[in-house]
Amino acid sequence: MLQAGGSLLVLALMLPVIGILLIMSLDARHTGKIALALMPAGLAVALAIAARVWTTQAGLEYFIGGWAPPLGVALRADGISAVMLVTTSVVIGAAGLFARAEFRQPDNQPEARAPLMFWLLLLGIWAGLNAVFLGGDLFNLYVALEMLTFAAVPLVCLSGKAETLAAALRYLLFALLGSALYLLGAVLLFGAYGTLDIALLAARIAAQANMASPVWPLALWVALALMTVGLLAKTALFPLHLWLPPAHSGAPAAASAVLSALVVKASFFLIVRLWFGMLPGLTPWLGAQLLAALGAAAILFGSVLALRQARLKLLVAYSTVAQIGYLFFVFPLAANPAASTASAALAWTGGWMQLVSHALAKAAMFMAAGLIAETLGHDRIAGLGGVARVVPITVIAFALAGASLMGLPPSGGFVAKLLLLSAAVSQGLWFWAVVMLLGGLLAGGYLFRVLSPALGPLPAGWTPAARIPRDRQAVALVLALGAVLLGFAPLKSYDLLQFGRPAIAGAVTR
Amino acid sequence: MSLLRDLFTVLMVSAGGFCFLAGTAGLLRFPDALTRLHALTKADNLGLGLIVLGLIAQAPGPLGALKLVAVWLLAQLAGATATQVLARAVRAEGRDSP
Amino acid sequence: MSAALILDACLVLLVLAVAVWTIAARETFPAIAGFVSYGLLLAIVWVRLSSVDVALTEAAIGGGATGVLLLGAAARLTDRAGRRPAGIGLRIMAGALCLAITAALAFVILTLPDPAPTLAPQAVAGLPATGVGNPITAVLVAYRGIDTLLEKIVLLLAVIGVWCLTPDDSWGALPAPWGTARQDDAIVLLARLLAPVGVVVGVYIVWVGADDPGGAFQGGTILAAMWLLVMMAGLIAPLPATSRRLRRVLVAGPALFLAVAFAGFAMSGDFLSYPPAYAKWLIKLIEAALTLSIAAMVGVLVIGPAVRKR
Amino acid sequence: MTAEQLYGLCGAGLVGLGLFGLITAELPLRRIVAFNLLGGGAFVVFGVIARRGAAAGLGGDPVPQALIITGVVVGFAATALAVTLVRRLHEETGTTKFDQDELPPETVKLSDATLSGGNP
Amino acid sequence: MGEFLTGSACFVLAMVALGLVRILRGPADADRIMAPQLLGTGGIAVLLLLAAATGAPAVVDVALSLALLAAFASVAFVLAKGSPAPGKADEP
Repeated sequence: MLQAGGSLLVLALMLPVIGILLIMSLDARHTGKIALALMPAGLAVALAIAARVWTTQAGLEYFIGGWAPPLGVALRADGISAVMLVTTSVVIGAAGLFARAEFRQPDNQPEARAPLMFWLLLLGIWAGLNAVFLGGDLFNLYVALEMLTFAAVPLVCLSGKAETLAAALRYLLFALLGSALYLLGAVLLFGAYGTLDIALLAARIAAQANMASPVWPLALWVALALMTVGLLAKTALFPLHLWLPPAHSGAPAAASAVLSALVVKASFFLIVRLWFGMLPGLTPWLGAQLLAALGAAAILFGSVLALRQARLKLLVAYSTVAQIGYLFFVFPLAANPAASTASAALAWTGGWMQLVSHALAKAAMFMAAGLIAETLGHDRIAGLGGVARVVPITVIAFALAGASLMGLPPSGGFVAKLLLLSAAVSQGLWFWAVVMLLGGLLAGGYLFRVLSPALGPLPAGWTPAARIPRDRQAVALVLALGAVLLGFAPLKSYDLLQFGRPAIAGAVTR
Repeated sequence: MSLLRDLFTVLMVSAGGFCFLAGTAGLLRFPDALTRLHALTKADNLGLGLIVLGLIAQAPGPLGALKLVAVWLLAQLAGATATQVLARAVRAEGRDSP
Repeated sequence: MSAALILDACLVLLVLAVAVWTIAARETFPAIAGFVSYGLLLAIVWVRLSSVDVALTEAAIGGGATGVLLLGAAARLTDRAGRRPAGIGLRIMAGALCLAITAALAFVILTLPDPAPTLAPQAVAGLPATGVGNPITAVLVAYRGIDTLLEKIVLLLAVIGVWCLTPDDSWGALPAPWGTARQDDAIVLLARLLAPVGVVVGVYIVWVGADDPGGAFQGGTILAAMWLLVMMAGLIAPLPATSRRLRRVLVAGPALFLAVAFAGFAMSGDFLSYPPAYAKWLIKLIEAALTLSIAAMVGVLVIGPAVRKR
Repeated sequence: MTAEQLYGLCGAGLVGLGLFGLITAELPLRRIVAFNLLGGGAFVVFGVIARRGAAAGLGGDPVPQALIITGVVVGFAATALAVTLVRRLHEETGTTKFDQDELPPETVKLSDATLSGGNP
Repeated sequence: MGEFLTGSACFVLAMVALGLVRILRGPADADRIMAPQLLGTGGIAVLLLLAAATGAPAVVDVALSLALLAAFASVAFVLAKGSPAPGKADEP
């Protein structure tokens, strides 16, 4: 137990909460300043946690109040938590910088609604994300998931337009169904094993599996199925993706960036925690293949629908539906009983690389799409002609982010897909490799649909609907560059993802 | 003494139960909303009162008994108000029950 | 068969019947009237399951807040019934799925390990360190205080979300959840008589919560109900979302809880730990502040945002 | 059959009913009610598990009982947010149906105010 | 004594159930809103009987809460009915 690092974990969890409480009790003029001041602090804490995990090469653990599980609640940070915490603070910080001018309280006027709400909800999302990445207790994670839902849904309909209200309502109903199923599963696990702590559950489940006369743990599989389906609804994996495109395309650009880059990943993160963390070596092989099949369907279906969209933000949203699919190849590839440890580790790293590079690229892309729409006054793809001449930096950001999504070298997306691809090929699961290649081609197709007119000539007599300041474009560009430069990260740094990871390959129940 | 107390409780609770029976019979038989409302609140509140009376005999102390009375009084108040406002609402709805 | 088991069977059947009604009723309003009854029945279920704390919560929420919320919405919305019910194919598929899930759940519940794993002895063993006598309060404020703290943030985010649904031109306007109907004498009388009693009961339930069933949430919800009642009677006006006073009451509880939690680092070495000498009083202080905040949060959630100006 | 098993079956039935309503109901308000039934069922199952854990002189395991209270609170907050959303949608459109293809086509068009986050 | 009180609780519950069937069938909304009212009074009776039967005084507090909130549903209903929401009616 490393109680020493505990204050860092608590701080990561509580910084955004402090921000919410401060904003609620102080004058609205300070709203943006408070939120923006917390963001570098949050990044510093996340980096400190990552550094600690890196130097100790193990996970951090903190028992809140000194009460050890099963009675108390543990916070835990392993390699993937650290990576997610850092990614989260980067993307949230970028979204804050991007939205700074847009959501500024008007001077010498009564408080305005949208600016106040935006910052509160952004901090709420941040708090929820950190709670998900650090949570070691299934019920605590349920509360964290609800925090995320309650902050994300109002962001979707921040503008108050009827279509965004409808999208938010649909999102809320999906999310609530997801939480209810998750909670039900957690309840059954408590009934069967007497704890909600993931590490203790893993130990008790493993002990049960090792008994001479193994009991058929029906409770475990029913609970796992319920929780997984619930979390899939929140992750928007095909065919539970229906809520995502209207919700993500209707939100303000900064919010869409956060929702698409991070919020859907939080529930994916929890599925991984359950399947790999709670069931080390027991991952059900058939279920893993099923998840990958749904992922493959998501890639094909999402990409084809993205190709057919008439509006830029919807295209980007459907691209999220497709890119989420890649993440689910981690399940069969990293838990393949026939795979070598090296190959499984390759798939594991590839999956997380895909997650991080997609987070950066998609945040950049939503910001760029938002800026393009602001310049043009609309976001119809048919009317994108010549937009590169007006906002070149934005279009470059969009193109770079697109390169990472397609998997063009040397981007982070390329490395991610290469790792997954080589794992699939080396394990003889070539059909998943085919889908990945096909997905790359389709992504190229839908991005070409945007970039080709954007780089063309401007229509005669065109005037911009709004002037876009350089610094907002720069934020999108930096994120897109980040997604590309991830491909240059030294191989050694990938080890971070492996720290604190339970052994997963080689012992899978069939 | 204890036997007498128990007998009192049994009598009162039974009487209260009978009132609930009467109230339900009224609900089932009466033709329109206003009369059903009448059956519901009058009979059930009386029933509750009798049950409370019967249980006071079993109460652990004067404070417990006081709490029981308080519950009954609050239920009375709620019943009276609800009946009043609902009856008006029924009238406003135009006596649409035959 | 004992009387208790017959009672349990009756109760279960009634709950299930009301639930079926709630799902199957064609129109919305009867379904919601059924649902409010379901909430009240659940309070009895909790008593039968020896969870008086939960029963108090259910009574306050199901009988008060949720009912007001849903009935208010159902009475206003103009689309009362679906135009076209879901297709028969969908219904059959959904029915089969739900039946399968129910069957699986039932099987799991019937085959849960015996003796059941329990944390009750550990929870009781930890009580002296917290200074409270009600183990549920100890779980909520000490052992798993982080859940309670984050749950308050969830409530706060829900308040923010509800406020976020104010139309821009009405930001700062007074919410008018019950329209501008003239005062009703009966409701005014009820408010005048009931509100003082209710406040006493609410405070009582928080006070006994340290050692007996009760606590901040149950008491806070009752206080919220009394606040709502005097607003319903038109005796006081709702507060606007821009009210600084209201916002400070909303954050007071969570902020104090958080402050004490951080102070735990200094006082007894851990976040959210209490020095044993002061534990009982710190917990009572937190509960008192939380009660106020919860009352405000529940009240605001039921009142809802200001509506569009016309 | 013991009382715990009886209530356990009740919880399982409530979960199934709630889920059915959540999938098949057309009006969002009905789905919200169905979600509450589903949540109530999950809590009853949890309550049964708590009751089974009666020990140390307590009528039930206090940990799940406390968690149910937290869950009920969160469920209430969810209901409040959802109901408010439905009412606002009704106020804006005169209906609470939220299928995109049922909205009149002009409302689907993204307007400028949406793009700038409703900050006129 | 406990058996008798539990049995009485069961009887009251059955009466409430019968009444509930009648009330929920309507036909007017004002009929249906009597359901929480009925369950309020009946539920309080059941809880008080159970409190006495099992010797759990805290259960009386639950009944107390129910009694406090018993009129809420009716009042909320009447107030909401009194001010129909703006917004055009749904097409038939």
